[in-house]
Amino acid sequence: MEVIAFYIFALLAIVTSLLVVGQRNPMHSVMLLIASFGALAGLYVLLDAPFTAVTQIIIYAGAIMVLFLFVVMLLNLPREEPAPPAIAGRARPAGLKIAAVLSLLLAAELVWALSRIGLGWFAQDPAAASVSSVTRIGSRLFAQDGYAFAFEATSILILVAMIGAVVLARKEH
Amino acid sequence: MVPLNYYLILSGILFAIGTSGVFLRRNLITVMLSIEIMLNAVNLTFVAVGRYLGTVDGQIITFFVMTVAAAEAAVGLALVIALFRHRETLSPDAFTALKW
Amino acid sequence: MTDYAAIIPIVIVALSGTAAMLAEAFRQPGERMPIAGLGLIGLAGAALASVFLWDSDARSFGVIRSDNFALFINLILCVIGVLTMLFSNEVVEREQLPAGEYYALTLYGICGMMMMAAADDLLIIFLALEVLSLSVYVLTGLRRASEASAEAAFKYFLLGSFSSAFFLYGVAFAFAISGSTRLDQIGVALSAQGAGTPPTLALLAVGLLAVGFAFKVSAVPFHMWTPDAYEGAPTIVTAFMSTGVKAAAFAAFVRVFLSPLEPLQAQWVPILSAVAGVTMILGTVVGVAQTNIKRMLAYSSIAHAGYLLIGLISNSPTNGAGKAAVLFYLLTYAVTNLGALGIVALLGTLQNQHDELRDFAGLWKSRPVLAGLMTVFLLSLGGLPPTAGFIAKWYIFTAAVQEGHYWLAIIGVLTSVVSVFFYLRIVVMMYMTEGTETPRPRVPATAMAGLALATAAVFYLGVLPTRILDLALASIATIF
Amino acid sequence: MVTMLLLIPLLPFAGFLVNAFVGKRLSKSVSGGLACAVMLAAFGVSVLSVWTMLGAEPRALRVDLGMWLASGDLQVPFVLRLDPLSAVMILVVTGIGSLIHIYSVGYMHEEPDSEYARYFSYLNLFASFMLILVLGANFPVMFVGWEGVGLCSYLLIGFWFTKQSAADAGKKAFIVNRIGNLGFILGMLLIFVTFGSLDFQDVAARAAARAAEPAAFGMLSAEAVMTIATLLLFLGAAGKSAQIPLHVWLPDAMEGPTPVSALIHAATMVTAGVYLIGRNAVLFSHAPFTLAVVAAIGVATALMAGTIGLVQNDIKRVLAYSTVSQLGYMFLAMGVGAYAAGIFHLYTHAFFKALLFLGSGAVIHALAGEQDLRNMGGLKKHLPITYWTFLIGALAIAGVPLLSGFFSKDEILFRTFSSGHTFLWLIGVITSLLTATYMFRLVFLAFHGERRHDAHDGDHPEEEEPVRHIAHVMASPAPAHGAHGGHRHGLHDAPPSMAIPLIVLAIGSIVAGYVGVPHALGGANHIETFLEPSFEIEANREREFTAAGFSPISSIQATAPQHERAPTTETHAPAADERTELMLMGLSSGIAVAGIGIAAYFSLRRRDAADALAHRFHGLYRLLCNKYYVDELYEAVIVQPIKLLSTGGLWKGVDAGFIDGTVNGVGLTVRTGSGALRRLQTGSIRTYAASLFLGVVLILGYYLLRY
Repeated sequence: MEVIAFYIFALLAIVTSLLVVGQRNPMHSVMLLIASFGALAGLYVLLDAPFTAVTQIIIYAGAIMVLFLFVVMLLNLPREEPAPPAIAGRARPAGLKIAAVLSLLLAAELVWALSRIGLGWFAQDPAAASVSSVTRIGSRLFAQDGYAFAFEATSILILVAMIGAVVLARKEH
Repeated sequence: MVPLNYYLILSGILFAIGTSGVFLRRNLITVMLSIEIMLNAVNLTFVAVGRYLGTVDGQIITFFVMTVAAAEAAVGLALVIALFRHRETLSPDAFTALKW
Repeated sequence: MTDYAAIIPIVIVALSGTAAMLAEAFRQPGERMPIAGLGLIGLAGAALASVFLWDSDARSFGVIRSDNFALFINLILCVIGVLTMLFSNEVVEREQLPAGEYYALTLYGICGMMMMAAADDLLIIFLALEVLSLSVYVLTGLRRASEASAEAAFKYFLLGSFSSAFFLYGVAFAFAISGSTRLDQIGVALSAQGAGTPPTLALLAVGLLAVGFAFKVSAVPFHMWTPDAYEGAPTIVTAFMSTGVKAAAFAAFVRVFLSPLEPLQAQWVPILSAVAGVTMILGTVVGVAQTNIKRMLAYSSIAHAGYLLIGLISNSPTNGAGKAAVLFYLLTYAVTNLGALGIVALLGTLQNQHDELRDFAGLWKSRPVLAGLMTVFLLSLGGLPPTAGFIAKWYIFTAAVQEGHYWLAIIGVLTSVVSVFFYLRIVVMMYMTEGTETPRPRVPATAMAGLALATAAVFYLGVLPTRILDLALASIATIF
Repeated sequence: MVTMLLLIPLLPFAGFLVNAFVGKRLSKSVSGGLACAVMLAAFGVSVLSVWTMLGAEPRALRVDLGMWLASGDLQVPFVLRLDPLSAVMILVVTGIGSLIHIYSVGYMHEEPDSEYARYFSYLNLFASFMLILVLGANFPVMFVGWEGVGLCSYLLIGFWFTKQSAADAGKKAFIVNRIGNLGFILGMLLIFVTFGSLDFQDVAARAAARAAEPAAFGMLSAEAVMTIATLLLFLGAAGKSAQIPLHVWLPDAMEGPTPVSALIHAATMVTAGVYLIGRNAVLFSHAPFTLAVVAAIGVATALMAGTIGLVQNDIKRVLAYSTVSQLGYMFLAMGVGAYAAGIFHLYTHAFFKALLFLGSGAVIHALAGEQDLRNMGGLKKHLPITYWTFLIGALAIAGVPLLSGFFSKDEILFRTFSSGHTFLWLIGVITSLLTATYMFRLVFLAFHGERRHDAHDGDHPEEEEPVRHIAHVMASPAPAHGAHGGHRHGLHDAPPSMAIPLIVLAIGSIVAGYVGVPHALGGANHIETFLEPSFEIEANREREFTAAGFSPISSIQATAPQHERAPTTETHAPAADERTELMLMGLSSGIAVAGIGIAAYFSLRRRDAADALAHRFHGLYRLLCNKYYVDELYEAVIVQPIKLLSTGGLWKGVDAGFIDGTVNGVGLTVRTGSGALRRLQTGSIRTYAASLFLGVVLILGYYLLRY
């Protein structure tokens, strides 16, 4: 049962991701990416991480992707424009080939490397190995020697992003 | 049961798909979406490894990655808008004034 | 209180950044506000705190460690920040950059850099990297009227995001090895495996982390963003990021690769050696043909990353010369490059960036002092005695020779000999070419003070380097 | 004592500071006077320090200014050291330097105030660096001076930068010197890793003590290491001292003001290479192969420059090639182990060559910038002081007996001969014939015969085709610096500020040689005994090493007798040697006279014979006029490929036409390379990302394949 679910979600994630990069319409890409995130959320559930799955849907799919969608609609760009003739004539086919080769190589390398590490089986005793507890996550996140500093550092990160977004995107005055 | 390296291989494949998007797409927004795919692939590794080691740290790191992704998306989209203002296009090939 | 001691410098800088931002928010339209002063106060405070923390080896939250190594980098960053602030006042106004945002982002950037240097945890390094990167991306694009600025910012942003995705993947594999992102635990896990073939996960982690760092220090082949970003950014930002980002990134690079990844030295030395060699050669060869000063200094910056990599490689547990040389080199490069680019920035106006080679024609006639100082900085970048650049390169190369990296030392000497040509082209322009009378703006007293400070540092480090070098040697003892 | 040594470089440096920063506001007499005053003061201090040194035992003064570079086992203090060798050098630098400063006051008088101050600030800075170079007690300190003098030389060559040729010449000098410096740094690093020290005295002692080690550095034996290190150092020396193949910059350096040519490119800086070898005499003595190379290069350079000097028509270029040639002699001396003889020649050469340059400067000054010998002639009557002093200089360099050049040159030739290098000796003798010939060709063309500089002729003879015009006259020479224009007919001899240095140097050129009268002539060869300690291991260090268990070393000969080098110490030459020496002396005196005779024949009596000869051996003549085409060779083999690689290949896309036009045989490799690499920095973000990914794929691939 779990194996079947894994394959379904994995296939879904791969196919939607491929479609994201294969789409000419950015709007469709965003939508497909949301689907891909959904598949990943499913995998998170399988990995005993329901809280992360929920966050994935709410924050990633719900907030970040909507931001993308918003910009796509703001700029009113339904379709990718054709390549400029100068580039379409000369550089593109070779560039595409190189790109494809490089990505395939990277994929091959990663798969080969990761398949060499030996099958790691997850612990079977759910009581001992449960990582689904929100309490555990919460107390670890805010513990002094846990992720408290990372949490605070994130606040600066968001502040910087906020200032940056405002100063870059606002109209000249 | 599904072993850990199935998840790791899946994440590797997703990561590679993300990288290919950078070359294939001639739209800056889609290129940014490819980066999101890559970050999600990494997230999958974190969660899977966390589950394998029996620690919640993997999930917690995921939250930080999401935050970073959000911050990057905000700045990146602001830059996209700024670029679009200068030149009414989002093709990466259009922005080659700085070179050599 | 002692629990929080280690983060005091970081907090002070973050607070001064926030103060700068608020000052802008409460500024009446048209009102002039000395925001740079706030930054100077904050940086001085951080420097002072760093001095007080010296030798304390304070730790906070288990992830920030203010050992002498981090404090040394903190001080370098404070020098970078202070010089930037001193140059900024006039330049920001002249180039019509949004002042509040500019200062806030610069200070937050420094905050991220300090965090990166002191982080004892890969996740914190990643977050700090993002803080400083995002600030610098935005700063690069701050000349909003200029298309080049936006283009540069976006290129930097996009490639930076890719590289941080790779870096993050490396963090994930490191996490998979040890179950933690703490550097000490990763180190324990790796050395527990002992000799023999390292596990695949460790190799993946090393490779991907190296990619992330190599991007930030602009090593070949991860350097492509550098010339474009440096050229498109406002010159003062170029000055800031070329020095600050390099210092912070190298700090973390050194800490990660020489402390937890030290057991894997046999695996990463060949890779980084190759990268260092190619970096020096490409940076120098391509730099020779540039006619834009900022671009030329970008290639110079690439070449300098190569020299710094030699310092990182040339280490053994018994010999800290390479690491100390890296610290010394970073300080030298900071004052020198900031001085050189600072002069370019101070001569620029909104209409004319004053960054083309021909803009410098006859500078000696119209601005003899600036031309003289520029010469000093350029000679130091070229590594001529008795300037700091010579000593810094000297230490790097002797460290390389001591550790048996002869080819790197030879390539280094060779490229630094060649690199003098392109620095010399600027000198030729300034002294040996009649200039058209380009109107050049006034240079304020604060900026002159900054330049004088940088020049003094260049000569001090060149003539009496021992004290600083001893400090550097003492401070690197903590990261093994 | 401490302050005294320190003052020697600091005094000129103070002069530099004042002239550089407030020079613009000073009048000429103040800035020039100040520059001369600091140099004279430095000379005074030098004399005083040398005097003190003579009383010390052992004869050396050291000033330790504390640690300069220190990390781990690398300890480099900033130490100045005065020993007999550096004593000779500082006396030459400050003494002749002072004279040239004084001369400059008159020579540069027509420059505007600010340029005047700039000139003297550079000159002072140069002197300061030069003194650091010779006083430095270890390699890095010496290197400070080494780089510094290169920089000043570059600034001074390009002083009249409005002339494109001057700016180009400056760049060329700098570039060639950088190549030499590369050798210097690498040699320095190699010495450091092998011997663990960079102090000249330490290195000498350790080199001698470890000479027999089979594996001093990796697999290399100590001798191999020392050979490589000394070859690298010699590369540095060749760059500074304009030896083959790095000699190309010196003739072009004549674009600078003439006093600069006299000071930097004749008397002081260019001899730094000779000094470097003398300073490391012990090290070089342990590397017989290097010594052979040094001698061969030296003699080849001497011959080559001498032949080129025969056909040059620019008065300063003749002198420049003569300098190159004489430096070749010095290297020959170094190469056969006759260090003292080489330094002796360096010292006498400083006098007469500075004199010749200053004399030529006086001529150029009088002729409003005219430098072409074909347009001179008959100046004897108009410039008596210049003529007579110049004649003394020429006699000295030609090796006419009882003038300074005679003693030093003869010493070198004798040492070469007596150490068994007959072939080298023969070339040396031929070169000495050439020297006399081209020098007196210069004297006769410039000062004797008809005055030719007023006639008019529409022709502009080119350098390559001077044959037909040799007796002709050039019409409108562009004044090198317009300031002197205008007074054609009222030729005036050197003003006092220029005449006094000329006279002093002329006296020097006569008497300077008497410190080294050889034993054969009943002299005591004082300079050799005086210099000897500098070429040996310091006395107290020797004890140190003996005590530490190393084999006792009494002198370099003790450890390297098998090389059969010319003995550098000899208290009394055997009688047979003295006879040989006397014979050789007679021979070279004859040769000097013969050379002058040849010059007189061709330049005064039968000028058409010279033309006929040039026609007859047209190919050879063209070869000499074009300086053996070395510049062209470099242009084709080195400069163009680098330009292509940087501008064409990596930097930006080039169209095939550009490459075809300039490549000229560089080969297909560069073109295909640049074709592949041109896309690198395309400006497209996707290329950049591709480069990044390529790096990732390569790194991960490397790991997967290896492990």
